[in-house]
Amino acid sequence: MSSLLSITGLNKSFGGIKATDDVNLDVLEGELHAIIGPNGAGKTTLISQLSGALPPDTGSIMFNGQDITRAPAYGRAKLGITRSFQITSLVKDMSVLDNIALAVQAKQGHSFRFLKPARSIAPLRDEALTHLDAVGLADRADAPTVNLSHGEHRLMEIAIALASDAPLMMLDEPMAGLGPDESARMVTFLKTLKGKRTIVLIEHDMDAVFALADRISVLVYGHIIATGTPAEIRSNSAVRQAYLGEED
Amino acid sequence: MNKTLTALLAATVLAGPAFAEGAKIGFVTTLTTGAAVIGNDTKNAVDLAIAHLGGMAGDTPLEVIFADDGFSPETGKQVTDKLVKQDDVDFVAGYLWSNVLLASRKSVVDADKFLISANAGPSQIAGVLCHENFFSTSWQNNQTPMAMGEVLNQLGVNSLYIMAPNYAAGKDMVAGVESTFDGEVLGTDLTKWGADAQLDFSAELAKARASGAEGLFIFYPGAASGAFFRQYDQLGMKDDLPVYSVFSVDALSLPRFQDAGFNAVMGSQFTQAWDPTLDNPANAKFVADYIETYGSYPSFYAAQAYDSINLIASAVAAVGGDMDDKDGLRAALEAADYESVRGDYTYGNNHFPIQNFYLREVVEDEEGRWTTKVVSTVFENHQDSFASQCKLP
Amino acid sequence: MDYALLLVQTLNGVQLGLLLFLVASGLTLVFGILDFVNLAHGALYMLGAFICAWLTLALGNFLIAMVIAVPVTAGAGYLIERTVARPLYARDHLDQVLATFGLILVIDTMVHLVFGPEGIAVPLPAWLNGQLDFGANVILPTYRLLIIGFGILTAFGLFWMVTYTKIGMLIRAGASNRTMVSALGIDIQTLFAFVFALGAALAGLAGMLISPITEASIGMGNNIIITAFVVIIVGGIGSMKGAFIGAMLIGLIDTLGRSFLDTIFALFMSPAAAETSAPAISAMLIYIIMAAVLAVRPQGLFPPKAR
Amino acid sequence: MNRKTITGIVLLGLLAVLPPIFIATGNAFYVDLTTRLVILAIAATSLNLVLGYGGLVSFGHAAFVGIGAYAVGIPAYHGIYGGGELIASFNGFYHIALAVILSALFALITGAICLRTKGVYFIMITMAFAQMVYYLFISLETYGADDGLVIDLRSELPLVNLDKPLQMYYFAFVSLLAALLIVRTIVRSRFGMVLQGAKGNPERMVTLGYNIYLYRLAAYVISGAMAGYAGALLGNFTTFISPDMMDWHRSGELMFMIILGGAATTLGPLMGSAAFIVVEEILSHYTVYWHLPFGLMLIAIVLFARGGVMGIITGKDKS
Repeated sequence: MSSLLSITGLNKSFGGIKATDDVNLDVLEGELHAIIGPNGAGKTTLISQLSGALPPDTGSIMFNGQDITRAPAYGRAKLGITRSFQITSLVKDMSVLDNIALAVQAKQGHSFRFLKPARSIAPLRDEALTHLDAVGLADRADAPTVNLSHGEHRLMEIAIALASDAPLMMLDEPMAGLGPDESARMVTFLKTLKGKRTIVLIEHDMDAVFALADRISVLVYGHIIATGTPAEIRSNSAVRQAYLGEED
Repeated sequence: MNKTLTALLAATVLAGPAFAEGAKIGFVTTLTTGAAVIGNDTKNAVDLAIAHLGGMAGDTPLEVIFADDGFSPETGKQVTDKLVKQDDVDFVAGYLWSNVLLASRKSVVDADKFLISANAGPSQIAGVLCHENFFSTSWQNNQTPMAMGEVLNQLGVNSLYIMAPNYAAGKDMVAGVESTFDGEVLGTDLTKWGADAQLDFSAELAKARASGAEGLFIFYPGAASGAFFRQYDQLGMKDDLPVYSVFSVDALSLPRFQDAGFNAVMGSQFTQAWDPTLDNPANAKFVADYIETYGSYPSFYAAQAYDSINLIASAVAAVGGDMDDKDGLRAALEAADYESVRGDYTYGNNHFPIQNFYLREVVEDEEGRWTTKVVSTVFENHQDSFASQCKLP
Repeated sequence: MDYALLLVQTLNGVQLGLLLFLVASGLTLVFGILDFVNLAHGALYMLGAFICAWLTLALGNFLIAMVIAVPVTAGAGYLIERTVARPLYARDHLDQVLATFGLILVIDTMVHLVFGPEGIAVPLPAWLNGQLDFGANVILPTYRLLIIGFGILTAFGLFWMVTYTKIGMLIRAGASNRTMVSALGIDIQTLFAFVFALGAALAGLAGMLISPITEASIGMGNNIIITAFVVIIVGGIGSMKGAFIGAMLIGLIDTLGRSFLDTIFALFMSPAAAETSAPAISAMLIYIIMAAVLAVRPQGLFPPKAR
Repeated sequence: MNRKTITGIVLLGLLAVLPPIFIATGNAFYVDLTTRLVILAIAATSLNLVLGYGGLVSFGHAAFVGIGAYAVGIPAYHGIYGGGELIASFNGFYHIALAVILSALFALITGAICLRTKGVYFIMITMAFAQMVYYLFISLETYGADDGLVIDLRSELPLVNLDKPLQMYYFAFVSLLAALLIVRTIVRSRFGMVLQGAKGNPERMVTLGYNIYLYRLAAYVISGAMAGYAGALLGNFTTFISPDMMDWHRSGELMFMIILGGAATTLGPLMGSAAFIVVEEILSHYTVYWHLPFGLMLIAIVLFARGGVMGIITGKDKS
């Protein structure tokens, strides 16, 4: 398998603190690559640099053989990178369906259209409904987003990621704040996605990570100390010492 | 919301068209912002004039509706429109500010009403924009500074620096003094005017001093004059750059100068078409009753407003209250057959007064109040220089 | 080149700049820490001027009046904070703009009703009313020099307070991280009320200082508030240093523009046109500078550290 | 249909039939009042597109109105007094095109800069640009500078004679209907969905691949052009224009009208303008100090009635 996303020598510091320290990482096409690490290890900072929300100080990011280090955030999304947010990020005052439809619309790329009411465009609506159905929220389509529960918001995030049809999905803690049942539902769902999309998953729930990931990278103080299969990571002494040891 | 509109509608329908019984006068002046001090003075004078007339012009009752121009041409025009269309007045009088008058002129004359300026006298309305239904009870803007230019020549002032607000009247004042002044004008500063007028003149005064001029001519009506004289005094410029002003020292500013202990103004001279000491019965009555009623000397604004009501009343009486007799009213206005506080005057073809201009001086009256007296007559029966541009016969 | 004139005008510009700094510092404190857009800051400037002017006439001494008027204005600020500002902290800026816009109308009209429309001329003690002659045509009013001195003193005081005192530390912390301050167990409401009252006092102080020059007049606050906003936007909201440098920049540009622009314009247009356009263009200059600064640095020249 | 929409439609109906009744009953002045109301409603509706739906608090919209008004006044001035042969004209189509194009162009240039900033910086930089235009027109000696410019002859259009108050009114009223329809269509379109999405959550929209800067700029230009059109109407209606029209207070009033009527609703700006004009008219009838109750009302509405007049009518607090 070739690598879809290739990160070389990425650095980012805030003031004197190094949030990202010489990160080198290859995400292979089709794999589910989990990034784990203790709180404050710089996982979200890393995702933000990959999605373009934060510019890196040095280093390069290649996607599909293209240098995207300095590409604007919306440009990366167009190239096929999508992300979900650690803290749910939805358009709260719109309906559930509208949120998903905006993602479908973004993919279709015809948004400088001023005349036809968006809600009456069948292809937009229907596709959005399909994705809502996929995450089991079809019956809530017309509800205002604010009225949904936290768990449902997380599922909406996934539906949006699905709708964007991006080859690379970056999921920032999709299980955060979910109850055991909802977590299980999410894990099942992510399993069905495996192989269809390349996924970068940041997650604290170790059971979920080890159940889902093809490969795992461990980030500590902004530096990747190990990358490997779940089994390799389990047995890696440096990881056990730096990270897993604390978890127990 | 719709209830309010319905109510409004009902009210207007019930009220029906305003039926003219007697003569209606709309009086546009400034009742808000800092310039309201002038507006209130004119309002007092109008009230006094109505009281003196017993509310009647001959057998016809007079009604005055006041409107606030908010010191802005736009608002002034709006309230004028309302007076003309809603209140259906026969005369619109007042107008302190030349720019407000210029903005409102069309609304009044297009509706075939009479427009009586009690203060503003912009050059345009005296010249190309003159109109048969426009009359002034003040002066054309350029005249007073022309008189001052003449005084400067007599005093032997050879060079001048000029400061005035940047609006229609300010520009007329500058043009006026430049037209008669024989010496050299070394610099002119026009400063921001209106509700957000510039009141800190440090930069301009420094320039004036550095210019080396022998005199400083200024025009700052209302509150701005206080700020100006204060800063002029603080810079100690009295000895090296004497100030010559028009419309900047008046009965409104003098009591405040006195309160603030501002002695530099005592003895200062300026030109004007009216003074409280002018010796005629109408003026004596007006000044005495004004002081008695309101506790202070009337300003020239008040005098002109007082005149405007009396002029209107004379015309209304002449036609016996028939407000539809426009020609009769016009002829009566042109005759200016009333007791003006400035003494008798006649109208030129552009309906601006042909009148005297005096040099006035700040003095203390017997009760210790600061006021003015006439020093000399600068111009006799002076007509403005724009009358020739007016197409009226 | 007339160097004496240039020097006098520069000092005039510095004086205007310091006055602007007093207004802008209060605004930037309120804005930076409370995240509150207070359009009525200019109305407090006017209120301060009127209170002080009235007290001066009542007590017969400008300096004593000022000593009383500053805390009174702070009290007025506190009252406004309690009634209008506090419920709006959690709202968006639009609500704050509109409510304080209403506040301007209310305060302006109240002052008109209470003190009359004509404004109040403030007499100065004789020793302040004169001028100092430095020779070579450099003559400056004593009082303007006093404003310069007072402005510098207040600026130092503010910097000292913000940098070295406990309340200053809280203010700095509050500007960058509000939740942290409340997490530290500081009564954030009291801190906010204090900052608002301090801002009002600074605005009022500026109004008091200018009133012996321009008189206390209705609407005087509306002239300065927009300029003060320009100052803090150029300087970077919440930054005391930015407010100072922005104020000096705007003060100098405004004064020097008014002084020399007509001469420059007269080189390539008629003197009459130059006389009219020069003041307007110099008024435009400060907005052009603001647009230029924001086009290059959308957060202003000295944005405070990330929130 | 909810009460809100019904109230709005009733208001539109009243506006459609009232003016002839005003004339018939000899209250011509109220035609002026409603014309002003309708024109301001167009300006407020245009602002609502960016402020209500786009979440972009533009504090300088009066500048567009002013530019539109001068686009009528300046050609008319040259038409009468000569000079400027290139622009001298009384042709209404030319005036309107000029108003729309110039204000759109101004919106494009300033929007490109303003939209780089966020939050309060955006509020203030839009205001700064408006002040710039304000001072620019003050410096134009030929066109009256501070004193303003009297438009001696109105724009000439086929079929309508703007000198006739009723025709002027209905021309404005039809324009208002068009403006309402345009904004309603835009906000429901795909473009409008993106604009509203960018208001609700800009970060998310960027992540989806939207260059929200471009969408906002487009909305800003459309809004500016519409406000310019309103300005052209206003110039024709008042026949007097002055830099005062662009003062920041005027921009604040437009914002207030939207909040009063309810932002991000089709008829909100119209309701707000109506309430604003009527309240102003009633209060100023009773006292020259009407700014005091007006200001108190403004504060009270912001503090206690977030949904604006609409909120009061529907009896629901939007927050």
